[in-house]
Amino acid sequence: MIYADNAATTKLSGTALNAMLPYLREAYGNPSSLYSLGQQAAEALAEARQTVADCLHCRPEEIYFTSGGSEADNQAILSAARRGKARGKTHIISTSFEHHAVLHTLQKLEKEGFTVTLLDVHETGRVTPQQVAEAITDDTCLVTIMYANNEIGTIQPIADIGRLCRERNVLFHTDAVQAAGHLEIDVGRENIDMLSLSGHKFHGPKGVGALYVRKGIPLTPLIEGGAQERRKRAGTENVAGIVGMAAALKEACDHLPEHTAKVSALRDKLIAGLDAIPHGALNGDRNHRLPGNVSFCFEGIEGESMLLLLDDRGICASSGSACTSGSLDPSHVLLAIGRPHEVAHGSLRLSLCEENTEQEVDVMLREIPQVIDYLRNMSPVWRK
Amino acid sequence: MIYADNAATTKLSGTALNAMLPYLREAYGNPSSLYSLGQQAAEALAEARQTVADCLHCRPEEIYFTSGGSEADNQAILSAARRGKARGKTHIISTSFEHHAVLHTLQKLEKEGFTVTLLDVHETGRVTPQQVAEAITDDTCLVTIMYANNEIGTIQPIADIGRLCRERNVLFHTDAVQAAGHLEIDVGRENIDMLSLSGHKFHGPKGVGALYVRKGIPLTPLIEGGAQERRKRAGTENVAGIVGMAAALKEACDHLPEHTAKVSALRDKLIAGLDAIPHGALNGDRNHRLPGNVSFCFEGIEGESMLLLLDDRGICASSGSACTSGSLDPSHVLLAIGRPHEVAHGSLRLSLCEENTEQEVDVMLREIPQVIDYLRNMSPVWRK
Amino acid sequence: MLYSEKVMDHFRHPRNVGILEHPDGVGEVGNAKCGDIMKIYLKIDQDTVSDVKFETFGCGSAIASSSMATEMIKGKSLDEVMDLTNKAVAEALDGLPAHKLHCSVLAEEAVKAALKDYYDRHNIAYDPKQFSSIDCEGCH
Amino acid sequence: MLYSEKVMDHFRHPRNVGILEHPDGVGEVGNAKCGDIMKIYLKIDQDTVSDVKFETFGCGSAIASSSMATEMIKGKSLDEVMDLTNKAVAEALDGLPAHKLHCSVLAEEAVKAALKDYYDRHNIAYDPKQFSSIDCEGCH
Ligand SMILES: Cc1ncc(COP(=O)(O)O)c(C=O)c1O
Ligand SMILES: Cc1ncc(COP(=O)(O)O)c(C=O)c1O
Ligand code: FES
Ligand code: FES
Repeated sequence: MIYADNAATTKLSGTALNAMLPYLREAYGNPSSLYSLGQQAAEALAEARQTVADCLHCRPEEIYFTSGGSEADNQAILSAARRGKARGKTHIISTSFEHHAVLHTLQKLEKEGFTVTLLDVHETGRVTPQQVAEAITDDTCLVTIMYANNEIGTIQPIADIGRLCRERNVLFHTDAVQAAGHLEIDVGRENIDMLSLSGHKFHGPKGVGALYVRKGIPLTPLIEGGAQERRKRAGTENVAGIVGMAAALKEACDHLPEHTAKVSALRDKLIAGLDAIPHGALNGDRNHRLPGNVSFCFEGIEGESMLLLLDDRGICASSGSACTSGSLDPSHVLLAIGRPHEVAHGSLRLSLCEENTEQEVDVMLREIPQVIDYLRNMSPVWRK
Repeated sequence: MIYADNAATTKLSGTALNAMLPYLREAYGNPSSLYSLGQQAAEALAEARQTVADCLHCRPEEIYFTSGGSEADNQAILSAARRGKARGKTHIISTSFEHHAVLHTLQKLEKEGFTVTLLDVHETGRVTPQQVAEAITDDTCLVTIMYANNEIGTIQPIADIGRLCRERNVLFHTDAVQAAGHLEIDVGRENIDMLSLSGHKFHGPKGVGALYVRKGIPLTPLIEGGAQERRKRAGTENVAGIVGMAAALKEACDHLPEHTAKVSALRDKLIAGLDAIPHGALNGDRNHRLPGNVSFCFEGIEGESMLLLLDDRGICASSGSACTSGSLDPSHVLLAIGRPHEVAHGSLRLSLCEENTEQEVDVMLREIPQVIDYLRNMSPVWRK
Repeated sequence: MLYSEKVMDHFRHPRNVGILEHPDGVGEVGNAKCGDIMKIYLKIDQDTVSDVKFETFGCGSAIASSSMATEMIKGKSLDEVMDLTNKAVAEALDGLPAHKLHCSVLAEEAVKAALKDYYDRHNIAYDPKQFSSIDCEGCH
Repeated sequence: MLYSEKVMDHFRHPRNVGILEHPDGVGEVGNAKCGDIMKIYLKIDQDTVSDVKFETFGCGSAIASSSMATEMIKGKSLDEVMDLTNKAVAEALDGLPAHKLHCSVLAEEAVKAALKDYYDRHNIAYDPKQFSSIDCEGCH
């Protein structure tokens, strides 16, 4: 099997699993409990918090553990909006190709009376700092722009946007779910106020994430209850998951340059090979993209049938984002970069990690054109 | 070590861990992905949903997976409140000794203009259906009453309250976090509209829970984003956690009568032994209590020092609920059943499970009186 | 699996793929914007479907539905073709996921559109009400 | 661990627990409602603490703070006792968790209350301002 859907989720690393196992077996105490078994869990949480903080270059007390990237996005945005409203500011800036965890939260806020500006991301899949600068008004309480896009892998000019927001005194949140563990992130240097990440996108476990919130910025709980996470996120902590996420993030960050070199070489080879298919086009900027992201649109075919045939040939890939596969609409990301509806249906995302090999790339470059040919031959919209 | 804090959290069962491991190792696909690896995860979710539904005697499409009991409580209550508000009803009935996941959510709603009636739970730690009946008005949109209390273990007359709420056409939610896997629950027969549970309270993993919502009752998402959980709870699913929770719940439900018999015998022996300590008193009704719950107040001493000394003697116990241990205030539950502040500070909760033994009970009955004596001797408020 | 074995079989080995050089009727429904287009070619001899081919741009269930629909009408009388329902197509496939049922609707409509085209070309009278409007919005 | 080794040592093996039969000064602070009461008994010889005992109703850090505070004043001159601070008690214990710092405050206050009682009983003049009001609310 060739797993080329690492943007959807990743295989749990051995390091992460081994870090988790003690907390799934003997060290099962509740971190809120006084006795040693509980304090052992509390210490594991403290260490995990320090590890995550080290990777982001912040302080441990700026890290809040959540159940994943979606929860972190929801909480960050709602909290910033509450703070904005209290100050009479109800304008939020984002982009048209954010993850639904961001977009749907913004839609909810619009119903509550907030005004949302979604910046155009152009054919390149990138916003410019100028667009942000021009969109900021006296009423703006939040800029939320993803670090890197999950479908087309384009990386945004986060440091420049961060500087600008800091200068204009506007909160800046970034959904770094696709970036954490894959790109060097320094929340201080990049002037990021809030950042979301999710464990399972960098070989950590599913169902656990983190929210970084810069010291001094008030955070409102999304989940109310017990005193966990300094009263900002109630619920008995997923100790094993948190420990596993921290171990995976550390492993990813420790090997970042090495993995980046390896994975982007595979990516470039794959892109070069797929570029040869006629009536296909790479989605998003060629240079500012995640090391592992390959995203194409192929005319005349529909994504799902391509994926099923690739699955038959042992290749795990995706078309648009996995979490919208229940939907019939084409990806809002591909529409946002200007792909026509009929072309957006024919998208293919291959997302690589350091475990992929050159032989796998060769196999994909052999199989994918065959599948596309086969489907185009069956397609009434394809002029043979 | 004697682990007698199963109400705080439980040891993951071997069955649950074994059920989880494949999903932490090779079966790491995203359930939203089309290819086999993803569909394998999707099937695991479907099976887990069926298992949980079987245990509660409902349909799988009435089960929503969450990150734990707190999230389930928050979502159920906020969702019911939204529905109420849309119909012009803004009164909610609950009790004064709910978990903070409920109480804090209700406080949030009060700030939004809801009126909340917290019913008295008497010295017995139980509400009566009559109290509920009298509190319901035309403005009432929700009754939320816990199935069993987490600190003093008292079981509420859920079926009677359920019938009453159904007759009066008021939504009924119950926080069954302490009850699921420990008591026979039949949401249909008991007329429960919404029910929260949490995996780690019945030998499942931490950080995963479920919300039952009766078919036809609209549910509002708390976490917005992807299409997971039929669009009611976004975020990549914690597949391993969900599978583990389902396996643990099934195991608990399959052995319910047997475990209940064993654990309540241990409980009764422990209660009888501790009853002999002067100036101590059992908290909550003697009969309507969870099989594993033993809760006492001892005059003249403070809980934390008792716990630390018990920990030194290898006994894991709690004083009030674990999640409020960051607080200096005495337990709101003990105050709710009328314990004076100074007495509420001296509380001890021992919560047993089927893995506890009679020898362990004997050890506890030897050690606990010694610790209490020692501390009372040091106490200026204890008249020797 | 998302799809039944039957769906996967028809998806992997679609029957009657291709075009007919001199068809007696052709029907095309759906639209590329929605991601599904089906085109059915009919050859008709003595009020019987003597040959049928399809081309489909669409998801797995669209391809399987086309394949199954063509199998179901091949060799059948035009009256029998007229009785084809999307339900029958979905059932013959051992069911489709709820959000994919529209693909079987599309298959029924493509067959009917081809039949209507045959009637139109050959000036054969028919009751237009029998051919419900083929509308992309309808199946969402 | 929640507490330092030092705290746990003083909690497990508290020094100077008990009462003095004929104390020269007694101080009691805190209240049972809050879950912390400390009572300090002083024996004073020639302006020096010749003996000290304590009784405490409270958490681990309250017991450890009482124990440490009594150790810190035993054998010390009354001027030195007057200089005892809660900070010094907490530091001597290698620190306390933030929400437990009030226990060291209580220990300082109990010692000062006992000293004040000694002055009062023996009609020794002192500056009342030196003895800040001992108030349960203050430390929350
Ligand atoms: C009665 C009750 N409700 C809710 C919760 C919250 O569950 P969790 O900590 O899993 O979110 C708990 C336990 O902590 C509980 O005992
Ligand atoms: C950019 C982005 N944001 C948010 C999420 C949501 O993360 P999770 O599914 O872990 O909640 C994802 C992935 O699903 C993502 O790719
Ligand atoms: S999706 Fe286009 S016809 Fe239904
Ligand atoms: S808690 Fe009572 S004195 Fe501080």
